[in-house]
Order: sequence, then structure tokens, then C-alpha cells
Amino acid sequence: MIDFENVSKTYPNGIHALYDVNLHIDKGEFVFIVGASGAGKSTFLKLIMHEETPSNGEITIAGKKISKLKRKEVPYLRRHMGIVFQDFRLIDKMTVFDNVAFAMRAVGENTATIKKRVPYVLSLVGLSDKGKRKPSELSGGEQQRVSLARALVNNPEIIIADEPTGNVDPELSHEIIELLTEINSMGTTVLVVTHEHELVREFNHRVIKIDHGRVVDDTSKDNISDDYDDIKNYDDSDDYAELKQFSDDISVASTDE
Amino acid sequence: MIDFENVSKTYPNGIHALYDVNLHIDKGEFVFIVGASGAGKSTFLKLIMHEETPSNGEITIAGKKISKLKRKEVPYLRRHMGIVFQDFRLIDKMTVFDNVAFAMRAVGENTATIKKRVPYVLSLVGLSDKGKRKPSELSGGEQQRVSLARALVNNPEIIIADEPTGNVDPELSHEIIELLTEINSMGTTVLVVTHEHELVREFNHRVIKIDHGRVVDDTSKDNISDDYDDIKNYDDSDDYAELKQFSDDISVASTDE
Amino acid sequence: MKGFGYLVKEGLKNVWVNRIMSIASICVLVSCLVLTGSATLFSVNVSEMVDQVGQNNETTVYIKDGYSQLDAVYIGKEIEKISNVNSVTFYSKDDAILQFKNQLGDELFSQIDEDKNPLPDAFIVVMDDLEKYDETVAEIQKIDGVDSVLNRRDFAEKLTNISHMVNIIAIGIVIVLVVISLFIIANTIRATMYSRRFEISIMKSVGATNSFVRMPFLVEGMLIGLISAAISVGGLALLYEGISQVFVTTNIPFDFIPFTNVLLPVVASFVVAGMFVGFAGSFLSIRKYLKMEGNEILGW
Amino acid sequence: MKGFGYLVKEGLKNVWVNRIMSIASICVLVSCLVLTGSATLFSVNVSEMVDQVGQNNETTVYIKDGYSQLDAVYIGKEIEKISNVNSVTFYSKDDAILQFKNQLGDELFSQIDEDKNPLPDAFIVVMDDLEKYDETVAEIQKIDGVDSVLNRRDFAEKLTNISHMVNIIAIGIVIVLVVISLFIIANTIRATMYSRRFEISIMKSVGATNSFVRMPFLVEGMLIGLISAAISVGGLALLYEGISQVFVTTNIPFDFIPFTNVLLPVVASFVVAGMFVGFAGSFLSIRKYLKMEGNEILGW
Ligand SMILES: Nc1ncnc2c1ncn2[C@@H]1O[C@H](COP(=O)(O)OP(=O)(O)OP(=O)(O)O)[C@@H](O)[C@H]1O
Ligand SMILES: Nc1ncnc2c1ncn2[C@@H]1O[C@H](COP(=O)(O)OP(=O)(O)OP(=O)(O)O)[C@@H](O)[C@H]1O
Ligand SMILES: [Mg+2]
Ligand SMILES: [Mg+2]
Repeated sequence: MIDFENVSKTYPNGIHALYDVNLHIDKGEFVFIVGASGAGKSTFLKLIMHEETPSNGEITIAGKKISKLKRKEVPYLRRHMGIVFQDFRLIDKMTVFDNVAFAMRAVGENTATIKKRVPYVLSLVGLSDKGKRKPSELSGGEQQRVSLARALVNNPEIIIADEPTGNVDPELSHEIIELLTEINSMGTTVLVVTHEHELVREFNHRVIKIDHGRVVDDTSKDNISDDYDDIKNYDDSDDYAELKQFSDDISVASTDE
Repeated sequence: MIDFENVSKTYPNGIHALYDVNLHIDKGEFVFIVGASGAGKSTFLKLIMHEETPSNGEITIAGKKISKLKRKEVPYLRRHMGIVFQDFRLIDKMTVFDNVAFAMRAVGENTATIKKRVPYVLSLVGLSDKGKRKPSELSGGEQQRVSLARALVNNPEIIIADEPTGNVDPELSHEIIELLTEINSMGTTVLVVTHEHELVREFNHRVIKIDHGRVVDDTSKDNISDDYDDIKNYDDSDDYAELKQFSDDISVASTDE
Repeated sequence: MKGFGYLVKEGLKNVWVNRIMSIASICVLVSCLVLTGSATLFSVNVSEMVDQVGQNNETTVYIKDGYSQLDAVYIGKEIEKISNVNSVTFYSKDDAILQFKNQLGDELFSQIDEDKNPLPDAFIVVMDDLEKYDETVAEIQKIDGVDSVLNRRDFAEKLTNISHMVNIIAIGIVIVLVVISLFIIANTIRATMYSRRFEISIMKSVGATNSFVRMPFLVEGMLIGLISAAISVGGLALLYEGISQVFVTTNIPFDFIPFTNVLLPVVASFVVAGMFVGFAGSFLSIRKYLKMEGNEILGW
Repeated sequence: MKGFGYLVKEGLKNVWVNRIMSIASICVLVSCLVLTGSATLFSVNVSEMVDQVGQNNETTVYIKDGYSQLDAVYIGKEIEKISNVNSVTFYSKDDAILQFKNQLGDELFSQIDEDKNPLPDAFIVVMDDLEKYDETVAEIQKIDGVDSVLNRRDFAEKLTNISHMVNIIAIGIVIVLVVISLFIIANTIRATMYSRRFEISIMKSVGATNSFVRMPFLVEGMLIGLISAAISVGGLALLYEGISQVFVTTNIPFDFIPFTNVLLPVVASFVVAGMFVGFAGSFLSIRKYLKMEGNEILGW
């Protein structure tokens, strides 16, 4: 699903956020990304969602090389991802409902589906009764959960969550990771950045540790880096058909715009 | 230092964020405030810093009744508080240095003092080399620490921190609380909202638990509510002189504006 | 595009949601439209005024000395027969001297009494078509007893020159105002968009295409243009009536073109201009922010 | 207030830091200043034009019929002696008839040859002070051989009326432009401030007093006013020269007031207006946001 080949990222101000990262994340994996503050975790996620582009190396998502992606295709890439932002990124002028519904409208869902789906997703994150509020009328944890709901609402193939539990209490954190695990068990790839070691320990998922821009630890290292053929034969894997459709979708962008 | 008498807060949209809170926090105390997401913790802090005003009841800070506070006096109240905001509240157009220095300039410190103090405080939070950056060029945890540095820079009498460790790893969280504990040991009152139970357990400070707008647990309950005289005779306590000066400062506002 | 209805609705809603910015834009747009509209109407009225004087198809035909008023009646009849002549009015030398006295002061003509009047009798001839002036004058001069015909050619040309001049200045003023207006409006829209760059950026980061993000802004721009046009028509009408009134009270003998006569072109051009400006302004100024990614927001 | 220097520096820096908004404000302010300035200079020139005609201190003194040109020379001498009289020029009846012919067309006066000329000889008298018109006329009329003095009172009054009229219209236009400008500028500043409400709110939440927050905004506003004034003076000068040039090429016999003559008042009024607008605009529009607390930002 996601391949990093010798990827480095240097910000315009000269900060080296990532050095020579090599990674493969399979479809359907659940990955925790951990590391100290400023290690490069958010940068790693931003590269995947194409908010930043690598300074060096190549990222491949669903068989599509990021460097070959046209500007018009970016929205179609993002539609296959559900993203929980570290800073929530809610539109303050819209209600909670509209913030979540917006992601569905952007992909062209019809109103009937939206009216059914949004309340359901809000109930999943425990915000059933807060749909009519504005984000500024919510507590920090509640805002974070709206961001989570928006990430889930389109049934994305990849969920990318940057500190989805930073502003909620341990019980709720646990519930949120459980929810993501459940979604993951239905085939969705999940990437979660977290600082909460307890959570990582509790759930037995793959853990990638980033330190000063380098991947210093990867609990499934043996499966990937040593067995490099896995990456090469990626398109022949059993989920080929679905992935093919995903990358077709992205290519369709050029005509739809 | 801080007194809540039957304080309730209902937001304009009808949400009851706090019900009938009675509390006394002494000068020099270190208090953890815990509770589920949306319990009312941030609202509690907002009331203290006068960003919101109580719908009912009376809050007294350093002998000064909040309900009697004039609009002009509010900045002088806040100058005695250092506040770490849950959403950081950094000015994106200013560098990290200027964001911190701004709080000193606002209280009229001279440039020489600012040039010495700001780098020192930035080094305390581990951001010595990032003074020239803009907040948007920092990671989430780094932004949070800038907010902390700004709260510390004026040597405030009260430090109010809303989730100061929400975006940093456990080691750094520990360091931050240790730093706050150290500052507390020099006589500063510290209020910290946190979700990290581990931290609360590690440091043996007073813990106030808020649930659905009510104080449901307070580890020093016996000292306070039962011994109501303590509150009544507040002005006679040994730190009277300093407090007097504090509330005098606030009153001076009217002439300086 | 799917969800078109939603996008239009969103655009309409945004006018209200961002009402501070909307009001700012509307005020600016209205000011510019009213200003440019006033200048245009002003210049139209001035040309009209000049034309009213210029298209005065009158000329004076002088009768030879020694012809009696009875002869004159006959001459008048002859003139009337000419095809291009619309009407003929006798203008006796007594009338002429009276008018001179009125216009230039009694003193000048004090020594001229009725017997000594050196002025000739004349006819005021109104022509149908000033284009045929030369032929008509030739025909009139063939008539016995006609001394000369006042040459209005020079006068007409002078007036035409003035009219051209006024038109050029007016068009110049209108063009300058249009340019200034576009400038002001462009900057206002830019300021509006700037305050919403976060919003745009967030939309993009959840996978909205550029056209999806842009659509509500375009609708919003056009609606603001439409509202501005409506207010401007009302404002201009009031202003116009007000100024007409001032002219009436100061006794200037000029009939303004009634506002109802220009209502249709005013409404049409305001609506077109307002909506175009709203559309184009939004389109151009959103482009820049569509290129931005989420890192322009306070970073994560 | 402590830290005054810092606040001023901050204000200056902010003009650059918020350059998108600054440029928008400056463009709008320049447009308004140039527009209003043009209207003012236009009206000043028109009054000047009218005054040039109106302050023509000439009058005509007619000589009684039967006085020879020799007598006239003596009468002229007498008139020259009167204190308020500046100069006296003989204007013979032959000259008069020639001018009439030129002005009104040969045809009208074709029967009038030199012998039959009914017009009187006259003097063109230039007075020092038009205020003393009535006394001077009385003295002139005492002189033997003077028939009458042309009554220029009416004419002068008519011109004064026109001049007043033009002035009123011009002042009206300028006032309308000033009002519209203030409107546009107020809205632009409001839009600018709106985009910075977060910043203001953050400043307040760390304990800055209102005056501390406001100061840089005021400095910023005044600097923007100053920059706008400078650009406007240049712009207006160019425009003015350009229009003067148009008048020259179209042969309109009117000398524009040279721009250097009005430079000082233009610079002074632009600077004052620009800085005042910048100051007042910022002051008024920041008030609203100073009242807001942090919860107007995306809540915690
Ligand atoms: N837009 C940017 N421009 C320049 N430097 C940046 C930018 N964003 C991040 N950085 C720097 O890159 C490094 C990695 O940042 P990143 O946001 O990836 O860290 P992180 O692992 O997400 O940290 P945290 O846990 O604190 O959110 C940091 O040193 C940060 O200062
Ligand atoms: N400005 C507001 N207007 C209306 N309701 C609000 C506002 N701010 C907070 N609330 C509501 O008040 C309640 C308490 O909010 P508060 O921010 O105090 O929670 P909190 O304990 O800080 O939660 P968290 O840990 O998620 O930050 C919540 O239900 C929230 O939705
Ligand atoms: Mg991060
Ligand atoms: Mg909170």
C-alpha cells in the first residue's frame, strides 16, 4: 500500500526532518508511529498525504508514484485517506455536522446518504448530541473527535491519525484505538501517531519508531527490509484488484476537474 | 489565592459546563485537574483567567472578587498568571522568540532583560535553537512548549496549564511537570489539567477531579471545605504582603490605561 | 459536477456567514457602481444638453430693405412651400430691436427709435433636417425679396466640437472611475479571501477538488455583485432625483433625462458589471490560495 | 507608557508583515485620495476660470450723439482723472459695428454702412476696484458729453451666480467623494482588522492592556496613511499634468493653475487626511475586537 524508498525531507528553512527512510506498509496493516517531539512523525504523515513532497527518494502509494502525481490528482489521492490532524483543522464557520458532512460532499455523496452516515459516525466518537454546535463551542477533546469522525466518514482505505488521543482521557483513548482496530480488521490500513506508550503496549500492532528523522525501530522489520522482493512484487499481491481501482480513481482526476 | 464559591457556568447556548463548584486553592499549591473530555476543566481555568465569567457564584483571586473586576483591570490580573493554552495560541506572524518576548513587553520589561530572559526560558523547554522560527515551522510538541515558555517567562504568581503535555512524549511530559514542580517549590501556585494518569500518580500533588461540571473528587478536601475559616481569614495569612501588592497592582489598572 | 445544488446553496449561505466581509465588499462595490453610474449619467445629460442646443434646426432669413410687411407675408408663404421647411415665423425688425435691447442693455440702443431701426425684417425658419441645410438655403435665396440667410454652419460646427469634447472628457472620467473601482474591488476581494485562506486550505486537505472549493466562492461573489447592483440602482436613483431637484431650485433651464428612461440600461449594466466583478474577482483571488497546502495553516 | 519605542517599531514592522492587507488598504486609500483630490482641483480650476471672466473690471461708457472724436479725447481725459479709474480706451462706433458684425454675422448689419451707423462712440473704462462701481459710475456720469454707462451690475451678478453654482456643485461632488471614500476605507480597514482578530485576541489573553494592543495598529494605520498620501501626491500630479495636456491639445484657451502652485496644500491635506483616516479607521475598527476574549478563537 505505502512504500518509502530512500525518502528524505528537508524543509525550505534547511531543517532536515526525515533522512533516508525505507519502509513498506501493507494493505490492512495497523501501524503505530512513535518518537520524541520533533522527531519527524507528522512530516512522515504529511508526505503520505502529499501535503509535503519528498526532497529525495520516491514514495509509492497504491502503486502510484507520488512524484508522478499531477496537482489535479492530489484530491483524488486524499479521498482514499481519512486524516485526523494534530491541530484538528475544523472549519469554524460550519457546524460539527457540516464539518463531517463536508468530506462526504467533497466526494459527491448524495444528501440522503450524508444524512444517515454523519450521525452514525458522530455517535461512534461519542458526539451524537453535538452535531449542531460550532467547533468553537466544543472542548479540546471533543474537537479532536470531530476530526476523527471526519476521517472515518468516507470509509477510506487508509486512515492517518496524528495524535488522535492527545486531548482525551485514557479511557476514551483506549476506545478510540479499539474503534480504529475494529475498522482495521475490516481491511482498512491504519497509521496512528501517538505518545501514549501504554496504548502502544496494550494493542499488539506494528510499531515504527522515528528518532531525529530516521526510522530507528520497526517491530516488523524482518518481514520487510530483508525480504525486498515483497515490495517488488507488490502489484501481484492478492489485493491487486482493489488497489488497481484505487489508482485508476486517482488517474480519472484529470478528466473530472 | 483562588476561591470558588458556588460557581456555575452556563454557556450562551445553554450548555451547563460547571455546577456549583466550591474550591479553595492556596498560594503555593500544585494542583492537577483531571476529568473526562468535556467535563469542564478548560472552563474552570477560563473562569480563573477571566476569559469567561461565572453565571452564578463568586470567584475570588488574591482577595479580589472577579465580579467586581473592571474590564480595564483584567490585563493586570492576567499578568500575574502564566497560561499554557490547550490550543497554544501562538501568533503565527511572530517568531518563537517574539511570541515569548511579547508577554514580557506587554508588562513593560526593558529590552535588555528580555534579551537575557527569553533565551533562558526557551532553553528550559528545550527550544534553544528554535527562537528564530515561526510557529508554523514547528512540530506540535514544539509549539506546545513555546506556549509553556511564554507562560513561564514573567515569573507569574500563578501558572495555569491546560494539557501542557498533550503533544509530547512521556519523557518530556515528565520533565515538564518536574520543571513546573521546581517552579512551584519556589512559591508559585500551579494548576495543571492533564489526561495522563501516570503523571498524576508519579507526582504526589493535590488532584481535583471534575466530572460533568461537578468537582467529584479532591485529594485535599478535608483541609479546605471543612475548615471554612481558612478562607475567611485569608487576608491574614503570612503571604499577606505579597498578595496585597498583587491586588493593588490590579487596581492600578484604572490609572495606567 | 455532482453536488452542484449544495455548492450553490453553500455560496448563498456564505454571504451571510461571512457577513462582515460581505458587507464590506457590498459597500465598496456599491460605492464604485454609484460613482461610475453618476459620472455616466452626468455625461449623458451634458451631451443631451449640448445636443438640445445644437440640434436647434432654426435659422434666420433676412428680408431686403424696402419690402413691406405685406410683401413679407408673401415671401413667408413661398418659403413654407420648400419641402425641407417645417415652419416659418415672422420676426419683425421691431421685435429684433427689442430683443437686442433686452439682451445687450438699453443704453446701447437708446438712440435707435422705431423709425431709425437699421435692422431688417426676418423670418425664423425651422428645417426638418439639418443635413439638407445647404440645399434648403439655396432654394430660399432664390425667392425674390430674400436678402440673406444667417449662416448657422459655423455655430453648428462649434457646438459639435464642444459636444465631442464633453463626450471625450466624460468618457475619460468614466474610464478612470471604472479602473479605480476595479482596483478597489480587487483589493477588497483579495482582503476577503485572505481572511479565509485557512478555510480553503482545510477544504483541500480533506480531498476537495479545486472546482469544488471554488464554486461556493464564485456563487458568493456573484450574489454579492447582484445585491450591490440592486442597492446601487436604488442609490443612484435617489442621488439622481436629488441632483435634478437642485437644478430645478437653482433655475437652470434644463430638463434632466427622466431616470425611468435610463432605468433599464442602468439596471442591466449594474447587474452585469456587479456579477462579472464578483465572479472574476473571486475567481482570480482564490487561485493563489488554491495552490497552497495545509502547511500554510499553523503547522501540525 | 513603557515600551513606547517597541510599539512604534512593531507598528512599522506590521505594515510589512501584513503586506497583503497593507497593499490593499494603500491602494484603496490612494484611489480615494486621488479621486477626491482630482475633484477638488477640477472645481478650483473651474472657479478660477469663472473668476477670470467675472473679475473683468471693464465697463463701457457711451458718449452722447453729436460729440466729435476731438470732444471725446477731452471726455476721456476727464474720466481718467477719477481716482478709481485705472485705464481708459477709446472704442469708436466704427469699431463697435465691426465687432457686432464679427459676432453676429455680416448679414444682420449689411445695410448699416459707416454713415448710417446708429451706434455711439464709447470708452472702455477699467476700474481698480469693482466694489466702488456705483460711486465711480456716478462721477463719470457727471462729466459733460457722457450719455450713459453700461450697467455691468447685472452681468457681474450673473457671473457671480454661476460661480457660486459651480462652487456648490464642486463642493457637493467633493463631499460625496469624501463620504464614499470614508465608507470604502472604513470597510477596507474593517476587513483588515477582521483578518487579525485572532492575533488581537491572543495578545489580550497574555495580559496586554488595550492600549498596548492598539498602539501598533494605530502606528500601522498612520504609516499606511502616510505612504498612501505620498503615492497619491505623485499620482495626482501625473493625472493633472496629463489632463492639462489634453486641454492644450484641444485648444481650450484656459491656463490650468500650475500644479506647483497647489502642491503645498495638496501635500498637506493628503498627509493630514491619510494619517487621520489611518488612525481613526484603526482606532474605531479595533475597538470591537478589543472587547472580545479568547473564546472567539477556536475554543480550547
Ligand atoms: N513547515 C516546517 N518548516 C520547517 N521546519 C519544520 C516544519 N514543520 C516541522 N518542522 C521541523 O521538522 C522537525 C520534525 O517536525 P514534525 O512536525 O514532523 O515532528 P513530530 O514528530 O510530529 O513532533 P511532535 O510530536 O512534536 O508533533 C521538527 O524539528 C520541526 O521543527
Ligand atoms: N464556548 C462554548 N460554548 C458552548 N459550549 C462550550 C463552550 N466551550 C465549551 N463548551 C462545552 O462545555 C463543556 C465543558 O467544556 P470544557 O472545554 O471545559 O471541557 P474540558 O474538560 O476542557 O474537555 P477537554 O478535556 O476535552 O478539553 C463541554 O461539553 C463543551 O462542549
Ligand atoms: Mg507532530
Ligand atoms: Mg479542555
